[in-house]
Amino acid sequence: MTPHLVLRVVTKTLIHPIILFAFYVQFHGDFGPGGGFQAGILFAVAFILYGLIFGLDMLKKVISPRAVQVLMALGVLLYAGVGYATLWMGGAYLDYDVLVPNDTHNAGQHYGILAVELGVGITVAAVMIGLFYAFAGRNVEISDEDW
Amino acid sequence: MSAEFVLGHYNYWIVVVLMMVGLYTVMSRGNLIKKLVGLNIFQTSVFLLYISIGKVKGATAPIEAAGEGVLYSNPLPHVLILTAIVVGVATMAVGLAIIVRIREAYGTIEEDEILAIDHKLEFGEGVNA
Amino acid sequence: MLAQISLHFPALQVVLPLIASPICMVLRRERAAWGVALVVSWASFLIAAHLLIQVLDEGVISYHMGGWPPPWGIEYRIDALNAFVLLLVSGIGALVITYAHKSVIAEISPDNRCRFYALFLLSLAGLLGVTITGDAFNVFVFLEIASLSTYVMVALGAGHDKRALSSSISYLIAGTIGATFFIIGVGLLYMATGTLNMMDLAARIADLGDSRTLRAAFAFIVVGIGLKLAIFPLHLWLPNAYTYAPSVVTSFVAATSTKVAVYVLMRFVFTVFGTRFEFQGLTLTYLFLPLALLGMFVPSIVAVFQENAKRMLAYSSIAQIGYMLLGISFATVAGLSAATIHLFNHGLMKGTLFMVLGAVAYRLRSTDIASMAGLASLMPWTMAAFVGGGLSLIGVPLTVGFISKWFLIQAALESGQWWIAALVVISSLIAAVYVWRVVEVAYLQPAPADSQATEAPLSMLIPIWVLVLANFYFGIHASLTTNMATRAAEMLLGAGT
Amino acid sequence: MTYIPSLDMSTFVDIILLAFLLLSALAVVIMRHLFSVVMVGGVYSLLSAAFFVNLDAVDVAFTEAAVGAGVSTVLMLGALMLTARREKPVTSQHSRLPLLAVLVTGAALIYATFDMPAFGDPGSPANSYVGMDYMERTPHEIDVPNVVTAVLASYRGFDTLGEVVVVFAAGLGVLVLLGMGFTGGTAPGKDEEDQA
Repeated sequence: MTPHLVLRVVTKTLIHPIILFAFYVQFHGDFGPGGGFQAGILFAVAFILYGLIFGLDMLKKVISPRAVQVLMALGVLLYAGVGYATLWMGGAYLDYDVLVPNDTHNAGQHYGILAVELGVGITVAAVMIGLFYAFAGRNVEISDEDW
Repeated sequence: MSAEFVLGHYNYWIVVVLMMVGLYTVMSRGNLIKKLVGLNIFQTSVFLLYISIGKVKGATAPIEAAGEGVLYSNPLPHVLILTAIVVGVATMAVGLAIIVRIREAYGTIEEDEILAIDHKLEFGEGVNA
Repeated sequence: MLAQISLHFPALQVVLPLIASPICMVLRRERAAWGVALVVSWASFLIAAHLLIQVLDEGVISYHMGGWPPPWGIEYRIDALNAFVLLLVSGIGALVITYAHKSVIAEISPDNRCRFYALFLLSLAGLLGVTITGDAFNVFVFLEIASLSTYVMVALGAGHDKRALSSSISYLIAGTIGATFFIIGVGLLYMATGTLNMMDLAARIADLGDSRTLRAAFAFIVVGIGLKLAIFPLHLWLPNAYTYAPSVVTSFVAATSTKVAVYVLMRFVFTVFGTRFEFQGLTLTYLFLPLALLGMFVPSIVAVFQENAKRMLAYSSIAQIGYMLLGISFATVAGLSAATIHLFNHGLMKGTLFMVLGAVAYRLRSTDIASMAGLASLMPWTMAAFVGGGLSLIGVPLTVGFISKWFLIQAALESGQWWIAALVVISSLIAAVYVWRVVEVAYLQPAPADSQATEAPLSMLIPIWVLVLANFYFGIHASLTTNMATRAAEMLLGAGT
Repeated sequence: MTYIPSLDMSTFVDIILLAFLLLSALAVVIMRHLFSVVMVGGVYSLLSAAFFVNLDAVDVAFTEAAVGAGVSTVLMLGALMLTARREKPVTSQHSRLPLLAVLVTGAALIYATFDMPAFGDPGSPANSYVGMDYMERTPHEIDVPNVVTAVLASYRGFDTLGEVVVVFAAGLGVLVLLGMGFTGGTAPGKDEEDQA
């Protein structure tokens, strides 16, 4: 990587607000537009931006490909796991009401939605970073003259 | 055909034309990347159709913060299309990964050239793994 | 406790393989992943068997996902028809997984073996999800889970032959166009009725009668499923995908995925649109019937001229879809039961035959008919299983194939079309020709002197022979399947009115 | 009360956006430089996102902008780097059968539109049944302001589980096909068996 100073400085300042915004979108999805999918992509964007500017090897130090794979699986396990939890607590699959029984304020629904949205966010972010690793890790075969 | 009828249906007509442009690109082009772009346009146009179904004139987004007596658009098509968008990009990613492998194995991503190589493998040099 | 759990079997049927998939993916040892897949797929089969018994005893089971009643929530709805299909899919899945271990080691690179089982479970969960659901949009989502994992599994054949890649991309493009047509159709249905639940759709369509929007919805859903199903002129993706996919994948996909598509077609045409939807009758008589007849003959004849046994059976599969379509096109109880019986039976036959070819590929590294010379003396049990499956495919008495053809012929005669009955018999003779080609080479030609092939390992032979015996068992005790199929057919034709 | 469509600001914006969508779709068919094709494809997605905002589908617009215009375009560009830059010209016989198929399909859809409820009709079947019931039920059954989130994560939460699994399947699939280049993945150099 040639030292593109401006790019590096701008990237470093951008990454934090992006991650912050991702958190906002993740946890504010009940109230405004957004939710796990959009947040997951924003998370991934922060990492991918880092990888683009500082190189794949640096990104690998931040998050290893193995960790990405585990996170991919973890998100699905979390989402499906909430369903198993509701089964365990005596409700139908994904019936969040049983998470907080005898409640009139729908707390069960809130916790359930929060948990599954988190699962969505984790899987989406991990898959997007995984896609970046997969495509960027491949050798470029054709010369730039073809452009 | 009255003006009201046209106003009430032009949206669907244009969306149909868009879908068909996408579908035509998929079916007629031999370049695999271009096929996928066509597929993307085809699918996105279907999303336009769904969202058009749920539109209520003079309404606002289905987020219940606007107070009493406000008209909302139909949230169900939005939910379905959120799912469909994600399914679409997932298919795209897998398709592109296969295309990258094809390019590495065949040296081309043009359908007719790939078919020619396949044909040669089948009948020409008697290659069988 | 068990009674408590069994209430949730409809959900577990799908979410058990679903949650096992990410677990398999993160495992590092191939044996462990295989073990997880094995346990889960057999559990899935037991659940399906339990559901089938429950449906036969107590009638339709309705399960509300998330506790939300339909049409607001997603309903799982199990009746005689889909309980039957669930049993087929999960049964084949369990047998193929049992058989898979050695074949996967031989055909798939070490890095990808755990991931292969993860993909396999996804595909199983997807197919089960499509079958069990009572929600039109949910069908699309699970169809895509099944399809996406299948595209990748087909592409995995590239370790052996790079043509797996080009087959996979054609499959992906055809499959995605099909899925998109399907959601256009579902969108039009939603536009006309405002609901997505199948039973609710059926009730509202019956009230609406006929409209252009509904007709277009019908056409798009039929074409969309037709692409996934490889109905005769829409079949171009199928032969290559089946030929170049790894053996395990071909065995599973050939025996299940087109069957599930046939099920979805029946479900939409009869349950959702119902017999009172006039456009349906026209389509069945003037579109399905001719396509079914063409499909019975053209691909069969093409199959006769194939050099590769896998490709030959792939063409044969397209022809068999013709039989199912033929049964559907009669729109009578006899016709639909024939289609349902053949759906089940064809799963058994093709499962057997493709698993045999997988065992052959395991020893010979090839499935060319020419390379199978004298194989009967080297792999007697394997080739005997091929003969068993082949007899069933032709439709010889005492096999399930005979039951299928018998019901189909009766359905044709009942609708007063004796010439169709004759055509069914003639097309069976073509099947005899291509099955004979393999048998001739394997039994009558001498084996090459340097051949190292030995009998397939027991872990492969046992699942194969379980299926072979099933081909005969259900051929002799035919009432088991035919009663269920008749019940399913009566339900399909009754629900729409 | 019957609904009579009329021209207002939102409808006007709608017409303009559809015109631009049409232009970019046609541009994709005509152009042969793949970089431009992909970029115009991205523009198409972005225009769709604007269209969704105009039709009150803000969540969908957000996702389409992030996924369609963002992720898809980046993936396409990434794939272009590894494949080719230009498309071969297409012969006219090649496009005759597709043209026919597309015309027939399009005609079927246009035919379907004649019985469709008017665009924006609050009394259409779609807008007066299940979808609108969610607006009524969400405040007391789930109690989150964004009804799209409520339907997505709870009423149709199982669909969304399916959707996450689709994303997972795609990630798994790409991993199987391309590897991640490093630990535990298939390294790019390891594919020599394909070349054989």
